[in-house]
Amino acid sequence: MSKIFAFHGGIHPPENKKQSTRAPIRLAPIPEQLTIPIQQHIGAPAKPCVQVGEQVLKGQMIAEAQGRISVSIHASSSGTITDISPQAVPHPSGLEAPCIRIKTDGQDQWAPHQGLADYRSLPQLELIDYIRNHGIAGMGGAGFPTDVKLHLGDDHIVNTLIINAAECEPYITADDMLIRERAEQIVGGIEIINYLLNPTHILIGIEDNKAHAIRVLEDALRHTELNIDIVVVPTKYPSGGEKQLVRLLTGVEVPSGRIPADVGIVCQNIGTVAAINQAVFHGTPLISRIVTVTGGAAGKPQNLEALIGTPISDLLETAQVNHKTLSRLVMGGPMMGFTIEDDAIPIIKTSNCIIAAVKEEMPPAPPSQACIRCGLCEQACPAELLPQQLFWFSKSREFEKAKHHNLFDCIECGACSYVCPSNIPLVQYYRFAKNEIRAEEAEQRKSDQARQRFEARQARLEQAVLDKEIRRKERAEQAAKTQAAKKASNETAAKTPEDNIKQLKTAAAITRTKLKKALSALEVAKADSSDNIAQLDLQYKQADHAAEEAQKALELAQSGPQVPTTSAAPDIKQLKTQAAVARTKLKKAQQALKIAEDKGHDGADTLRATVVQLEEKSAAAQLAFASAETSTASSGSPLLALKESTDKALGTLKKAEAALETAIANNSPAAEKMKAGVVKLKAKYTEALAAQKSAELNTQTTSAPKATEVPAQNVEQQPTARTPADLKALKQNVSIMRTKLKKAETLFASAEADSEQAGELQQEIVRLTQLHKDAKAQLDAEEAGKIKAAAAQGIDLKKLKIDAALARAAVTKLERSIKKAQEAESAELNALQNELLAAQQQATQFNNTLSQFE
Amino acid sequence: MSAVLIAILVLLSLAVVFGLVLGFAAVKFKVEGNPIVDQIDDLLPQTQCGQCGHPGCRPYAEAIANGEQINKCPPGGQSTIEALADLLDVEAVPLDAEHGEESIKTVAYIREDECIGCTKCIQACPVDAILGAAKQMHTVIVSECTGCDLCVEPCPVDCIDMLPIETTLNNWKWTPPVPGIELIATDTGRTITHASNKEGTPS
Amino acid sequence: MNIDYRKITLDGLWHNNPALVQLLGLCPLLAVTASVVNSISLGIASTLVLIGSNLTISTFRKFVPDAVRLPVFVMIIASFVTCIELLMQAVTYELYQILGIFIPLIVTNCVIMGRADAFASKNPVSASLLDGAMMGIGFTVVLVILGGLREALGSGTLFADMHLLFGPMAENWTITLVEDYKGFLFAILPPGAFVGLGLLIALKNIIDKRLKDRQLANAPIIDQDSGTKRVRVTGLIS
Amino acid sequence: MALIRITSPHVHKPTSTAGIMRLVILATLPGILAMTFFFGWGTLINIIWASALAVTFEALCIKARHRPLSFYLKDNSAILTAVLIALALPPFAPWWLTAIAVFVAIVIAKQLYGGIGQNPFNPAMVAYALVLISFPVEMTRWTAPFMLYGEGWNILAFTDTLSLIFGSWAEHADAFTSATPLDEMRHRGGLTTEEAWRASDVLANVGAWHAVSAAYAMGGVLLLYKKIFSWHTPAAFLLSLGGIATFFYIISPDTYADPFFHLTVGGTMLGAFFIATDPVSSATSNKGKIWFGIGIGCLIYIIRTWGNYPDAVAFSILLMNLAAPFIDQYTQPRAYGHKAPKRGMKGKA
Repeated sequence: MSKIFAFHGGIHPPENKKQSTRAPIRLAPIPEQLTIPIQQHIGAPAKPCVQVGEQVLKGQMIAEAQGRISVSIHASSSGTITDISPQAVPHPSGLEAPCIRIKTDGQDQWAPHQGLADYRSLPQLELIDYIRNHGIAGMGGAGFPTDVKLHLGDDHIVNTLIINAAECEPYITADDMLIRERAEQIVGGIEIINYLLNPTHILIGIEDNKAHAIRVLEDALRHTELNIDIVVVPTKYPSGGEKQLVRLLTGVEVPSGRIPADVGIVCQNIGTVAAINQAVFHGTPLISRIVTVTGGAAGKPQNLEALIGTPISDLLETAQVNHKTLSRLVMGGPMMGFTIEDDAIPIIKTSNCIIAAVKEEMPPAPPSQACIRCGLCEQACPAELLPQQLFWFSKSREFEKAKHHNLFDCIECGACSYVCPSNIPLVQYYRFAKNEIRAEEAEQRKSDQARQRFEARQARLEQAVLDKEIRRKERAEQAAKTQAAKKASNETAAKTPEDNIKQLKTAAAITRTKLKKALSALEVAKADSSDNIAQLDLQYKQADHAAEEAQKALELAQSGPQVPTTSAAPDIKQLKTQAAVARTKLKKAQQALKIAEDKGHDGADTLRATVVQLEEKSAAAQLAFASAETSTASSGSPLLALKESTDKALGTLKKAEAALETAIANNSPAAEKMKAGVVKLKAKYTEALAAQKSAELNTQTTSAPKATEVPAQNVEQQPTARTPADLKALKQNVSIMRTKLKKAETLFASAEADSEQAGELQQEIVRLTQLHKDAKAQLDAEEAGKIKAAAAQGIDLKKLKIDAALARAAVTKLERSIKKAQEAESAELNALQNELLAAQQQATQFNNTLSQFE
Repeated sequence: MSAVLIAILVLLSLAVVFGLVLGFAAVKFKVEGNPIVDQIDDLLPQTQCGQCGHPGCRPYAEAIANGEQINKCPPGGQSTIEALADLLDVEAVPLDAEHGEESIKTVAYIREDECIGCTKCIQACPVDAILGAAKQMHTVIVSECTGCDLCVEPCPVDCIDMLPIETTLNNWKWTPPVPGIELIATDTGRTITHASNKEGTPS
Repeated sequence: MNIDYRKITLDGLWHNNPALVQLLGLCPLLAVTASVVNSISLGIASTLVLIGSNLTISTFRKFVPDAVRLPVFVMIIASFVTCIELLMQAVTYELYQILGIFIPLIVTNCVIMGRADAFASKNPVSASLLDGAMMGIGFTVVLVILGGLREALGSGTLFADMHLLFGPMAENWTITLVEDYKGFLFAILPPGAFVGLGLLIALKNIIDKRLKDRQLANAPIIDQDSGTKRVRVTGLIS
Repeated sequence: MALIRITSPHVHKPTSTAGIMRLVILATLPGILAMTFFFGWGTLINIIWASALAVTFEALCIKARHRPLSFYLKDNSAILTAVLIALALPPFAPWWLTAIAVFVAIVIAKQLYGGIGQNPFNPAMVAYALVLISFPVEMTRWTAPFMLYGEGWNILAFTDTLSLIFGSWAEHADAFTSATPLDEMRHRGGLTTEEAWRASDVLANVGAWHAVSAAYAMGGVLLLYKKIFSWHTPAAFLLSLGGIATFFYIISPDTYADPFFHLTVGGTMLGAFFIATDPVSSATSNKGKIWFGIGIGCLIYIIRTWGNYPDAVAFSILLMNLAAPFIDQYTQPRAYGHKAPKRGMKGKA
């Protein structure tokens, strides 16, 4: 037996432990709904690794550890994940925190798990990782990740291992019952920790009010080879506090602000030890724990083995708690536990006790009186502080002094509050003061940072002003020099590339005009079918023209390899657009033809001819485009021209809109017409955008195969892939390739015996794999293009939104100024009101357009 | 008469001696700058919000060192006033309502789908806590935002909100215990306001 | 420069009373106020010195360099105190003996030094003169009240021994409050002076609070023009 | 089920300030009985009179300060102060003397400083010192033990005592007054202690004083047993007083009284167990209490032997009250996990 060293202070509150030790540990029923907080420990919260709706099995990891100080979390029972959302968690604040909710299926089906046959064969680091992955955190109080404590061997010399079985808080008997019934697990756990830390000395600290447990433990320890001492300490609160227990068992004090490992001691809670045993030998993660449910309102106070995440209400029901007499629900012990308001709060890894107290056993505290400095708190303080001084300082917010009086050595055990004859909530004041000090420190850090940033910004701005000044001077000098140089030599600027671009731009403009015309024609055609022929004729001419131009552009592009790629690329773009346009026209013509045929018009023949011609043109355009494409390498900025055209369209659109607004404002009769015009313009703009989009698509499709150096036959096999926007075909292609590949593979597998055939097949497979790969790449590129296109359409909306927001803001601002004007009875009132009306109209207009689009 | 003469002579020689001492001290112990400004600046919240009527916290610190009132800093609130009073050994006065009222701590939040990317708020932010570029949507780096609300006014589309800092398990604080019955009518003030926004501790 | 004489007067007598508010010159205040006559004589002596020193210092304030102002002030004050001391020796020798060391100690009386440095060295002669007189009177009044209080409580009389100051005509000024009074030694001893002064200060604070409350109740609510003073820290990045 | 949020701890030891005060008052009972036995009804009448006054003054002050009346009156602290004053005053102190003392104790020494728990000085001792200074004649008019007993041990009737206290004192005063043993010892002229013992009637009757002291000590031991206060202050107080007395007695038995005399006459025991242990005005830590006690013991001996006043418990305790905050600063216990205790005060005082 080891010597016991006393610590200062301590109290002897009524124990109330007998009530809950009469019955053996019972399994709590599986609840319908498990609520498992993702942070049940000190350190970083675990990261959920399951999705809502996913089926999980018991023991399956549902959130994994993140960072060094963290532990993973496992499903306590099998079921479906219903929710990952903030829920009320066991915390003194009563706040909500993210939880994973599982609807249990009642099967309680285990995920496959297996213990380690011989953990000694594993390297220590791996074993520690194993424990971490099984979610073991300290089950005594704070929930410190156990693996971190077991890891200490590296940078600390651990000579003493202390197993904390003191369980000094009144009411709680979870550890007591654990020892009585599962002592062999504890011994096993100690052996594992012994292997990891290799201490010279192992002590189990247990209070002398647990005679039964001590006997059982002594029996169990006979079977182990380890030298383990059971140290029976006198019953006194808070002998189970880590620092107090260290002092009791070893006479050593943990230096202020340090951890026991700094003096070569590691403490583990006895519950944690048992959990390690279960994890290592049986592979079961920490998914349940023993909870004491007791208190005056409990009909059957007892210890329950509850799944982590079980709502408290279930446990209360099992313990037959009388809700009529229940006045306070405390989670944890009466000295350090916290009250909970919501009995849906779940059990977590650190929940050791639930006290359902009646009013008589935990009466509301009487009002606090003045401190008479009686010193009882000082006699009770286990950290040898001066509680009353700390109280004065905390109350008057003299935190500097409180810190000097070692406020941060307070372990918040509550002994001082317990003994205070004036009922002063001492420990509450300390908690408050600690909080405030930490918050102040954080604020100080933040304000220092803000200061630094502000000063850095000021410096940067000053520097910017200086730089600008310098640049201005330099520019002035430069300008003077150029002036001089210009005078000296009359130079001519070579503008060939620029000319080229201009040309292309013009071409684009022309195409656009045609497009517009074609559109209007279509509309008219729709309105009046009799004029079909003339309209279609016009269309035909236009298409012809477009095709010709495309041809021209193509020739230009083909015959001019000396033309820089930057200028050639937009050309291709245009060709593409034209090809697309031609196709569209063809389609429209076909439709018109169909209508005409249906109606039995005489012009049907002509139309048919037109369609044929259009088909030819379309094919020609397509061809031209394809050849142009193959002839030139695509470059980074081919979209420029198109973009410019879109911008222009936008500009026109805006102008038209502005005009419309003024028209509306002036109540002009032309407003209706103008509106229609605007709508048309918008459509046009959208089309321009679409063109741009498709252009973008094309760039990608063309670049993809080139990058992967396709074999010749591949190109032959997939001509369709060349045509833009044919996603379906591409997909089909890919799946065909896949099927072929699979077939070949199966063939290869069955024909393994015949080596000759196998060789051939293998070659075939290689080829097919390549093909498949290529097809897939194309498909991917296609899809990416689509996504981009969608984004491009988004821009439109965005712009509109901006305009709408601006209009709204203008309205609010005007309203404000009108208010002011009203107050001031200003003469401007009328003018302002008119302005407001106009602004409101504008805003509504925008909103309407916006709603059309959304 | 000789007594008077002697007295005068003695005084004269004393004056000479002490004059020399004074002269020496004036040269030797001359104080450069004013270290108190740094100390004051340390106590100010560094929101750089300008509500005090000075362009930034340091200018206000300098003004305080030159005798300006210490109650013009709404973000710092009463606690800052008390800290300043403590440092400068003057009486703590209530916050001057003319410069604004103490409110809960907030951070700026940009409603991003309404942002038009005008960069006006970026230019207004004294601590470079807003990220964005022209025509791009902006966002606030919450951890750097001091809650000065200088960015709110310049926004042309009013898409910046000052949202109170949310209480989570990590920044949750214990409420101070309700002071017992010993509290009397005359020492209400601060303690009462602290007590009023709490719930549920023994009363 | 515009001088607010009313403010100077009120400051000296009440708002900034050297004994009750500034808490200056406590050493003589507590030591000699055992009777009214002592209080009056010390009060008058202090007032005379205060007026004289304020006048002189204010007159010469522009010729005194800042670094050596304190030695100069001390010289001036010491000269006046010596004059007063000689005067008292000549006229009221008995009183001079009773007051003893406290007459020379006027040199170090913080009221005088304080006013010299805080007021006379910064203000014109007329204002300084008034300030000296009012501060002196304010100080004297407190001395007399405290002296009366202590004399009444401690020995049951008022205005005893006034002839020491005012000559034979004051022989029968003594008022006996309680016949056959046993005496309350505590009031005569210095601790009594502390308690008495504390009570006087408390009384003044009570009156001030009442006045303020009344003022607040009567004062019209002025709408403050708020929010106008804000200054932008940041401008545009140009 | 209305669950509320309450911070821990959720259980509380069933002690209260009022209970502690009550217990201290009860512990003075042996002393009160002994005083009554030796000095007549005067002590009892004084206690009742002082208590009534104390409660009245306390109530007035609490009202004036706008605080809840019954809440504060219930803590029994005013009555305890009154009892201690009454025990310290001479048994036939005139009514107005007691009134002044109680007024000073409750109003000036306690309420003006902020009420219970805020007073830097022990109110009873402030009052005692004040009346001792102001009314030296009345305060030294003690009676000799048993002097009031007439033939056949008939004590002076209760009503007579009443009229003695509330009537005009002067008529009867001289019939009953007598010096205390400490007076006798102090003003013994050129006599040696030995001669003084033989010469003085008062000193011959010193046994009664011893008995009263023993009664106080009994009450003190009860409080010690009940852990109302720790042993540190009284032990240090008595040991240091005894130690110094022994030292000087050994040096010169003729000049200096013996230590037993010092420990058992005057207010030594009352001071040691009931006044010096007043937690509000004494030092806090155990070490501080020891220094506090030693300071009182030394000061008592010094003042008794070389000072102006025959007894010095009140002055010594007041002086040490003054030093208590300072002692607290320098006797902070070493907190758990710290190598050395912190001394002094950081930050602004």
